[in-house]
Order: sequence, then C-alpha cells, then structure tokens
Amino acid sequence: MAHSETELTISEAYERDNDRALKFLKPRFHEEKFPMTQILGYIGSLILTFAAYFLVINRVLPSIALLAVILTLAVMQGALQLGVFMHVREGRGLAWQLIPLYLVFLIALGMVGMSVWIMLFKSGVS
Amino acid sequence: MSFKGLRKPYRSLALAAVAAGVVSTGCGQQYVVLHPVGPVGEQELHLMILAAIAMAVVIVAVFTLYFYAVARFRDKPGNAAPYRPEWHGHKLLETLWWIIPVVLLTVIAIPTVQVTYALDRLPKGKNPVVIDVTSLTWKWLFEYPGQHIATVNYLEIPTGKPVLFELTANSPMNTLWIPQLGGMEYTMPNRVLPLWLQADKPGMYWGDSGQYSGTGFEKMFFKVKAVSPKAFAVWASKTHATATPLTLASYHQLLKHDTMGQALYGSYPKDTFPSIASGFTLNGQGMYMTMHGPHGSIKYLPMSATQK
Amino acid sequence: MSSVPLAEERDQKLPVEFADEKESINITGFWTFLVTDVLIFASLFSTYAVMHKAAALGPTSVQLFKMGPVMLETLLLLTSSFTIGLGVYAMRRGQVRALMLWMVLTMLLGAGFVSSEINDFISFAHIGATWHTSAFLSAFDILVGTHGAHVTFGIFWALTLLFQLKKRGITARTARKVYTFSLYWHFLDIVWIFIFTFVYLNGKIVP
Amino acid sequence: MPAFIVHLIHTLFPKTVLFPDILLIDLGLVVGGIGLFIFMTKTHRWGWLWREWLTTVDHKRIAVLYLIAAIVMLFRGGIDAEMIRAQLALPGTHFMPAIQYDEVFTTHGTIMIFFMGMPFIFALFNAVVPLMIGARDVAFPRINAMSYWLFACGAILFNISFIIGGSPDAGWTAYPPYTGLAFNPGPGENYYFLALIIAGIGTTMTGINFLVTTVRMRAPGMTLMRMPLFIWSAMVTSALVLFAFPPLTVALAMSLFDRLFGSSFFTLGHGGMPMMYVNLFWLFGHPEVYILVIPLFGVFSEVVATFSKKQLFGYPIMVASILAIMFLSYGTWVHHFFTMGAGPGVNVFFGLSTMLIAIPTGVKIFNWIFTMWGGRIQFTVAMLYQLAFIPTFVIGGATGVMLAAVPADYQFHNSYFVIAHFHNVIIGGTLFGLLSGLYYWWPKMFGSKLNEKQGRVAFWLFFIGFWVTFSPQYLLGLKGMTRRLYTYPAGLGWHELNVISTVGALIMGAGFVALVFNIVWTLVYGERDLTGDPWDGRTLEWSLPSPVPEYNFARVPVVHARDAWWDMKQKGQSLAQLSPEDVHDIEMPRNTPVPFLLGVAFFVVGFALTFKWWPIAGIGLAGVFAIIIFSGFDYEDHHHLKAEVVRKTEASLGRLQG
Ligand code: HEA
Ligand code: HEA
Ligand code: CUA
Ligand SMILES: [Cu+2]
Repeated sequence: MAHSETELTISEAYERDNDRALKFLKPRFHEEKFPMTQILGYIGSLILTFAAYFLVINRVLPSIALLAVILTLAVMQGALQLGVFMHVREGRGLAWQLIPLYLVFLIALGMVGMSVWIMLFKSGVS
Repeated sequence: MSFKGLRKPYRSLALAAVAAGVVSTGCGQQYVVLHPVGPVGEQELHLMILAAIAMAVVIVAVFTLYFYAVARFRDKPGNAAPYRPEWHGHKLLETLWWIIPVVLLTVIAIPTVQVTYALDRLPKGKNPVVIDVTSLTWKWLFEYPGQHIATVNYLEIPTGKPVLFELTANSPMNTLWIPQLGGMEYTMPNRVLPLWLQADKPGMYWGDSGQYSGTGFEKMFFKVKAVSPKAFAVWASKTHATATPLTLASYHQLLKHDTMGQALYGSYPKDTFPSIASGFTLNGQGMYMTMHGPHGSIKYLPMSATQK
Repeated sequence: MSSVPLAEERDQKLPVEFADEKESINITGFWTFLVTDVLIFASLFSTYAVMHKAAALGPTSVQLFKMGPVMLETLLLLTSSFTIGLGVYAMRRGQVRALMLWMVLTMLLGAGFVSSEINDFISFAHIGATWHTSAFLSAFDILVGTHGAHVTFGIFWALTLLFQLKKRGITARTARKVYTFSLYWHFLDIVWIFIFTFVYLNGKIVP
Repeated sequence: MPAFIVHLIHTLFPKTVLFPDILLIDLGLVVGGIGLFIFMTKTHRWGWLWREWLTTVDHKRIAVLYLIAAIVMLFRGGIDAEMIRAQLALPGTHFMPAIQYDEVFTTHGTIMIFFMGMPFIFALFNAVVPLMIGARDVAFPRINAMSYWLFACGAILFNISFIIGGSPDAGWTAYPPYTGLAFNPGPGENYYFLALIIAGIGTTMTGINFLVTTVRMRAPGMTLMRMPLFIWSAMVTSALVLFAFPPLTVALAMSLFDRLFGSSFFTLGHGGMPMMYVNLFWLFGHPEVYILVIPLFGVFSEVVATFSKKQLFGYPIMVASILAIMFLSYGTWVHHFFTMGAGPGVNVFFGLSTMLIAIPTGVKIFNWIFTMWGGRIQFTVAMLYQLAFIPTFVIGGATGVMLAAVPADYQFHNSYFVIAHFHNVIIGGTLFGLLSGLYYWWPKMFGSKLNEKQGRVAFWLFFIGFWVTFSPQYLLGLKGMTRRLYTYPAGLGWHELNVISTVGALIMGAGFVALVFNIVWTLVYGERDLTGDPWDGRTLEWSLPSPVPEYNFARVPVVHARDAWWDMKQKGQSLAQLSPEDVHDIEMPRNTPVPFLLGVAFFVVGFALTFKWWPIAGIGLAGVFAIIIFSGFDYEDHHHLKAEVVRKTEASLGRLQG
C-alpha cells in the first residue's frame, strides 16, 4: 500500500469508518471557486478585535461587564478561526478531533475559573 | 486454590490487626485522634465515625457478594452451580448499584457540609485567645498579642475558650497540628490563615508539624499545656514580667536553619508578625476587620491590631 | 462492513491532505497535540489570573502595558492567519507557487510580530521590569514568552516546509505537513487573541 | 590538579553522595558496567543491540524495553521502601542520616509513580493494544520510540542523582518554597524537575499516540461498543494523560525557572505564590492517580472474563463508568489540600465531587463480581491478583472516601492514614493489576507461560506482606504519626506498629525476589506455548501465534462481535488458516536511530542544566533541534514487507493453507 496521491471520494473514506452512531462527527467539506469565506473571516476577525479594543479604551461599561463582553468577543474570534481557517469539521472517516476539543475547552475553562476561585481564599470565619 | 485458602489470611489478618492494636497500646489514649478533648476534634471525630460506619456497610456488602461468588462458582469438576456464560446484564441490579452508593454517600455528605461550614466559624459570643503562629526552620514561634508574650515550641492555652491561631510562615510550608484538639492547617509565607481550636480539659497534649519542611522537620514537636483560664492569666503575666524579651536580634537568630528546645519571652517586637496580609477575612461577629487595599486586594487586620 | 453513505456525500472529493489514510491519521494526531497545547496555555493563563495582582514592589499592569505595539502585533498575527489560510486554499487547488508565496508572507508577518514583541520586552527590561521583579511579571513573561517562542518555532518550521515543497511539490505527505502547520499557526492566533483580551485589555480595565 | 577539576569533583560528589552504602553501590555499578561491557564485546552483541533494540520502532519490542525499565525501577523503588521501613522500625534510630532519609522517600515516591507505574502501564499498552484492535502497529511508531527514549532519559537522569550531585529531597510533590534556592541549593531538585519534564514530554506523546491508535486504527467492524474494555481503558487513560500532564509540565518549569533563571513564581519574596504550585501540581496529580489505575481496571476486566469463562457483566455500564471517572477526576484535585484554607465553599465542592467518584468505581466493582457470578472461576495467578484486588481496593477506596469527608481530612491529612490509604489503592489496584496483566500477557509477549506454582508463592508473599505492612499504618495515622518523618520519639506508642509494618515490607521484598526468580526461571526453563492461545482467550491478540510476528496480522481481521476471538471460535472460524491470496505486501515502519539520539540529546540538556553548564546545555539543545529537523526531511521512514516473506513466516508457523 503505497502513499496514493489520488483523491478518495468521501464514500470510499466512509467505507473504512464503522461508527455510524457518531453522526455528529460526520465531516463536512466545503469547496469554493473563490476564497470568499477566508476573506470574510479575515474581515470578521479584524472587526471583533477592534471592537474589543474600542470598548475598553472608551470604557463603555463597568469593569466586570466589560470583561465579560470582551471575553465573549474573544471566544467568538476563536470559534471563527476554528471554523473558517482551521476547517475543524473536516476529517477522514470521522472528525474525531471534535471530541477532545470540546473536552479541552471545558477543562481549560474549569482550570482557569476554579484556580481563581481556589486561590481567592474566599472564606474564613466570616 | 480453594475458598478457605483465600479467606484464611483475611481472618488472621483481621485478628492480627486487632491484637496488634490492643497489645501495642496498653492504653488506647495514644490514639490521639480518637480521643479529642475539644469541640473541634470532637466534631471531626463524629464525622470520621459516621464515614467509617457507612464504609463498613459498603465493605460488608461487597465482601459478602464477593466471597459468595468466589466460593460458589469455582471451576472444579462436579460444581452444581449454574453456568451461564452469556449472562451479561441485569437492568435492576445495575440500577441498584448506582442508587445504593448514592444513598450512602448522601448520608456522609450532608454532615460533611454542615461541619465544614461550622468549623469555619468561631463559636458565637466567646472571645478567643489569639495566638500568632510563625513556622520557622525548624521551630514554632508563638506570639500572644493579647498577653504580649512569645514562646518557642511551647504552647500554654486556657481551657473552655476558643483559641484562634493566625498562621504564617517565614520558612517552607508547615502545618500546625495538635491532634487531640483538632485538625491541622497550613502555614504559608505571604499569607495569614486562621484556625481555631479549643481544649475543654486541662492537661498536657502535644502538637507537631504535618508538612515536611526539611532535615530538621522531625524536631518540630511541641508541648501544649491546657490550664484553667485563671492559671493561664497567671502564667501569662508571670512570663511577661520575668522572661527575657525577644529582641529583633534574637528573632533573627531564630530564623537560622536550626532546631531548638523550648523558650519563653516576656515581650516581642511588633513587626515579627505580618500585621497586614492579603488573603483571609476573619470578620465574624465584628471582631475582625477587613479593608480594601490598592488593586482591590483585601487587607486583613488581625484582632491584635484592633486591640492595641 | 459499513453502511451506504448518504447520497449527497458521494460525489465530494477528499482534499489532498486527507487523501492518504496514514497521513490523515497524522492530522488527527496533530489535533491531539494541539489539545495538550491548549492546556499548557490554560495553565499559564491560570497562573497569570491568580498572580496578576501580585506586583509586589514592581510596576502594575496598568503602568506597564502600552497598547500601540500590542495592536500592531495583533494586526500582524491576524493577517498572517489570513495568509496561511489562503495558502491552504491554494494548496488544495494544487498551486505550489502560490502556496509557497503565501507561506513566505506568513513567515514575514510572523517575524514582524516576534520582533515587535522582543522590542516590548527590551523596553520593559529598561525600566527594571523583568521576571525577577514580581510574581506578576513572572507570570506575564512566561505566558507571553511561551507564545512568542511558539511563533518563532513556527517560522523555522515553515522554512523547512518550504524546502520540502520546493523539492517534492504538493503530495499527500507534504500537503499534510503544510496543513498541520496551518493548524498550528491559527491555533497560535487564537491563543494570542486570548492574551490580547485577558492580559492586555483586561490589564487596562482593572484599576 | 587544576582548580576546576577540584571544583568539578566537589560539585559532582558532595558529601551527601559519599555515604558508605552509596559508595558500595557505585562500586557495584562500575564493576557491573565493566563486566557487561566485556561480555557484550566478547559475544559481539553491540551491533545486535543497536539494530534490534536501540533503533527499533516495533511496538512489541518497545513493550519489552518498557517492561525491563519498569521492573528495574520497581526494584529501585522497593529498595528505597525497605530503607524507609528500616529507618522507621524503631524510635530514635539513625540507620541513615536525616538528609538521606529525605532523599529516599522522595525517590521512592517519584520512582514508583513516574518510573515504575507509568512505564509498566505503557509496557502493557504497547504489548497488546495494537493486537487487540487488529492493527499492525500503533499510529505513530517512530513517536512511540521517541516516547520510550525520552522516558528512559528522564529515568536515568533521575536515578543518577543518587550517585552524582545528590538526590532531590522535597517529597514526590516538591512543594515550594522548600524547593527554592534559599532552602535547597544543591542540584537535587534540578534533577527532579528536569527528569520529570523530559519524561513527561515522552509520556504526553505516548498519550497522543494511543489515543489516536485506539480511535483511528481499529480493525473494520470494531465499533466503539465492541472494543474490549482494555482498549477503552487505554483510550481514556491516554485522554487523561493529555489533559493532566500540561499543568504538571508548567508547574515544574516554573519551579525550575525560579531556581535557574531567577524568576519569582513561588519564591518567598517578590509576591511569589507557592500555593499556585500546589494547585497546578494536583490539577495533574489527581488525574494521575487515575491514570495509574484505569488501565488496570481494563486489565481486570479482561482477566475476570477470561478466567470466569463468561462474558463481562454490564459492558455498557462499564464503559459509562470509565467515562464518568475520567470526567470526575478533573474536578477533585483540591482534596489534596483541604487544609490550605481555600474556604468552606471550595472545600465542600471538592469534597462532594470526590465522593461522587466512588459511585462509578463501585459500579465497576459490582460488575466484576457479577462477571464471576454464574461463571467458572479458574484460579490462575493472573486471576489471583484480580481476586486480591477487589477486597484490597474496596478497603482502600473506602478509606479514600473517609478522607474526602472534609473535616475528617483536617485530622487525616499528611498522617500515615493517608499513606495507608494510597498504598492500599495503589498496590491493591495498580501493582496487583500490573502483575495480573504481566502473568496474563506474558505468553503473548515471550511465548511461554510464567511458572504458575512459583507465581503463586510470589502472589501470597505480596498479598500477605501488603496487609502486614499497611494495616498498622492506619492505626499509626490515628495515633498522630505524620508522614515524611525521619524519626520519632519513644513514648507515643508508635513503635510496635512500625515494627509490624517493617516486617510486612520484608515479606513484600521476599515476594519481589520470588517474582524475579519466577521470571528468570521461566525465561530459562519455560515451556514454549505453541497454541498462541493458552488461556482460551476472548480477544484478538490470542488469535495470533506467540510471540507475535513483526507484522502482527498477515490479514487484518474483520470484527463481528464484542469478544471477537471468542466469537470466531464459537463459530468455528479461525485466523490460523490463511489462503495465500489473502496475503499482500505490508507497509512497515523502518527502524531509525532518531528516537534514541533524541533521548541522548535530551539527556545532555538535562544533565547540563542540572549543573548549570550553559554551553553544554546549548549544544544539547542544538542537537535536539537538529534531530527534529533531520527527521522532518526524512521521507524514507517505511519499507514494504513482501507478501512472499509474510507467506513464508506464516507457513513456518503452520498457519497457511496449502
Ligand atoms: C491508584 C491511585 C489512587 C486511587 C485510585 C485513589 C482513589 C481515591 N482517593 Fe486517593 N490518593 C492517592 C492515590 C489514589 N487514590 C495518592 C497517591 C494519594 C496521596 C498523594 C500524596 O499526598 O502524596 C491520595 C490521597 C487522597 C486524598 C488526600 C488525602 C490528604 O492528603 O489529606 C484523598 C482525599 O479525599 C483521597 C481520596 C480518594 C478517593 C475518594 C478515591 C476514590 O476514587 C476511591 C473510590 C473507590 C471506592 C469507594 C471503593 C469501591 C466502591 C464501592 C464498592 C461502591 C460503594 C462505595 C461507596 C458508597 C463509598 N486520596
Ligand atoms: C506505585 C506506587 C508505590 C508503591 C508500589 C509503593 C510501595 C511501597 N511503599 Fe510507598 N510510597 C509511594 C508510592 C508507592 N509505594 C508514594 C507516592 C509515597 C509518598 C512519597 C512522599 O512522601 O513523597 C510513598 C511513601 C511511602 C512511605 C512513607 C514514607 C514517609 O512518609 O516517610 C512508606 C513507609 O512505610 C512506604 C512504604 C512502601 C513499602 C513498604 C512498599 C512495598 O510495596 C515495596 C515492596 C518491595 C519491593 C517491591 C521490592 C523490594 C526488593 C527488594 C527489597 C530486594 C530483596 C531484598 C530484601 C527482601 C531485603 N511508602
Ligand atoms: Cu484508654 Cu482510650
Ligand atoms: Cu486525589
């Protein structure tokens, strides 16, 4: 079995897959004649970034709300990069990377949030 | 290999363990954790016993099933027990062993929550004796801000009164542990953590550090003498009057990496304990003050600061 | 062995980097590696979150951060993410030269980012703000520095890929390598966005 | 003598490595090393060693390498344990100096966890995971070899600290600020951090490798719910490794930077926060203890089904519980520092989440018991370890739940109660599981069964020794004995129990001797097993001849049921009868020196950084990068095994028709 340079059809790739139950891992491919998605993605990423910047510089909201808003913008930006540029839903057979990714985002969030919570020493005889 | 062969070591082991426990101690008083002399240790003990009983239930249940299965389903010629190689599930049973542990754990969990919160508060209406504890390599410095005295590796406390330890370290981390009074708490540099304990019976107890902190660590045992409040006041004022003061120079002597015996000091320099540290808020019953410092950090003024 | 695929999937082609089964396994492997890297950064973020007020006697975030260079760096990195995205697009259509061009552009933008960042660090050092100064600066330096080191590594990686592309053109194997590189690069972009938000912008919010 | 040589000798051989026992060991090493060298040269084995072992990428050989390392490390860690017990047997003894005691318990814990437990687990993974899923190798054979050599380099680095420069002495948890330069100026802690970082990188790569292997390389038809439980456990363990090691690496690196480069993460001054280290360490540490036990849950699931001659009971629930354990294990880490004053809210949250873990674990215990229920239990040694595991682990788990009751832990923390708890789960779960797996799969790895009679002797010594050693320690905990204590005063009532414990440790030591004897005896006199399926097994690895040929499966099997091989046997099918047309060329990974050299380069970096020899560290680092770049340009990493060769091999094993 040499490294074939030929392109496989998806159905052939599917033939090797045997976990039909995991429908949500089914890959999605997306082809275009012109890289419109990429360009829109780029513009979107710039907008998200500068929006966050101007919100902070002009201090439009109280601190906590502001932090929440810019973090939301950052999350949106991350999702955009993953979806547009990283083709996160693509794969051969099944897009297995999705499961570790969902998990790791959960764990990362828990890690940062809980660490802050733990290290606040929010207690005492109060 | 037979059932008896498997079970015997257990039986003899259990016997050996019990025998060892009885023979070795003479007086079980040496099981310090099981003989608390104050409310903190008592509450902790009650929880332990509760948990131990729940766990005993688990262990008995599992062992019964286990020994029965091992005894009955041996692969020996002529075993009449049913052989069902394809039996691979049973809805009811499987649900059962999700549910039973949940019930048992709830039984432990509820008092766990209650006691955890309860121990985080000083009992109402009782003025505690405050002791500022600094762990050093490898010794304990105890400062009594209310009595203006200090000791090394020796504690004297009044009975029937909560004692509030304010813990910090000028060394690697340690924990302050006086098993008969109750559980331990870490001492950490740059932090002040609270711990309250109480002795209800006068007597001689011992304390120790639970957290390894270097080669002299095993020398951090200290004696704890609980006496009546009156006797305590007498001891404090006598010490204040007669013992040599702890000077800054002698404090720096203490910072050396070394071990030492007990010592008493008639007074001590104020700056040897962080009067303000970020971290804990101990403002129950208005006895403790918190302030918000720069950068939103919490400044904590221990009671000693307000008393002066 | 497996059931019949859905009708609409049947005619689609797999892109070149997935064409070979073994190479596609490498891509799954690389995603898995990124997962560990996410947690490396999550640990660094946790540390920063906990320590960012521990400025001791050193400068605080409000005093230290200058938004000008940071915005420049952000712009450079976002653009480089775009260019490598176009590179992969070109690769999938089999255009080697375009791919190499986009990669060179990406590397240059990355180099611009790194040099601006090094410049920042030097200017901090000049006012005595090194990671010895305080826990806050230690946490800041290691977070931003780890990201910067990743970017630097990425630039050299891209360089080795250019040689391989030149020699071998786009094959299942080189395509897979370029694809994993692009994943890496976009991932660094995401991390930077969080540094930008959580460190720099947040450093301006919190008094 | 030039001054720098004097200085060098003082750095490399300070007083702490000049204790008589260490000098004796030095002597033994030198003599043994010279002997080995002469032997290898006389018998012309260097080439063989290089070609067959140092450059191999075959998962079955890497398994053997891991196994050897793990057993050697069990010996080293065990000797440490015996030294601990010798020192603690009586009050006020000075069997060894305090500094050496501190080093010994540190190396004992670290070695047992990182350099015995983990490699032993990876040995089992490498030995059987590809065989069980019907694959020809792991997903990334070359990375697999790299993982091994990085681990080996970390292990060697850690172990030479004993004879060069001085061992780490801050416990296996290495809490700052005690690890800081102010309290710990020697090279010991550098060794610790560097060795664990390097080995940790290797471990992380193993995690990636086995996750992708189990996800992507399964034989056709082996759906998720048809995977053997050992494969599930390998998958979940790999995921745990991926998610757990990054925080450790970060925590270690920051401590290292504090020591080497003057940063201020966990220092006394400059606003350092030692507790953040503790937080990160246990973020890793708690998942780690499940990394150490989940694979063995997998082993036990295979062993119990095989030797009860019965399907595993409640397979779907077993899977669900293993996943539940994985999730929950990320949310419990604070139970290792309830007494650090994070507040009642935090403590209660983590106390309850810890208790929750008992539920899925218990489900597994019951399912194992009910697998035996209605079966026919064969008391092989592998099964004996499984039978010993259940009660031992349940008691250890139960004491764990007692620790999780927060206020109770205020009293238990850092006492011998904790020591007893975790040896109870770690020996009852991990060590017994490893030995069970060793006896179970040994015929697959080496082609002959380990002698059962001798195995039984070793088993009983281990089992009885275990209880004699560790049950007194619960009582010691209740008597207030704290851990990591060099020596203790008489009069607290501790010493009788300590004597019993020490006797137990000697019994376990005898068990280890019996185990090694068993292995050596079998290697020399063992009877070759020709069936390939000595236990009448259920999973695919037993369909192959033992030892397994290089390419594993001449024809990749198609799976139709959960216990694939059992199913085939029931249907009268067999993989042993291949028709020649079924055999095609096979693509195999090519041997390569890259992983070995990478290990060497990392070793140079690690050793040089330990002593802050910057230029040498720089050279090592350059070597690392050079090797990585080189392997990027290397496209010749596989070769084709001709169908003819495969046919010949299969025919010689009597598995080819015609
Ligand atoms: C293989 C390793 C392993 C395993 C599996 C476990 C399993 C568990 N551990 Fe253990 N633990 C360690 C290794 C391990 N531990 C180590 C090494 C340390 C010390 C580290 C150090 O400080 O050096 C430690 C320390 C430790 C502590 C900290 C103590 C302290 O320092 O103060 C705690 C506290 O909660 C704890 C709890 C638990 C619990 C609740 C489980 C549970 O997962 C157990 C679950 C199992 C059961 C409960 C039994 C079976 C269940 C049933 C039969 C069902 C019915 C049960 C109930 C209803 C309860 N462990
Ligand atoms: C997988 C993990 C593992 C394993 C298998 C063991 C195995 C053993 N451990 Fe382990 N132990 C730990 C992990 C483990 N330990 C950890 C993590 C710590 C915490 C460290 C810290 O605090 O930082 C610890 C701490 C620890 C202590 C506490 C030290 C202290 O706090 O001061 C003690 C004390 O009794 C102890 C004893 C033993 C014994 C007797 C064994 C026995 O099972 C060993 C059995 C012996 C052998 C397997 C081989 C021996 C071979 C020979 C001796 C050759 C023959 C010679 C003769 C017969 C004399 N261990
Ligand atoms: Cu005597 Cu209790
Ligand atoms: Cu734990």
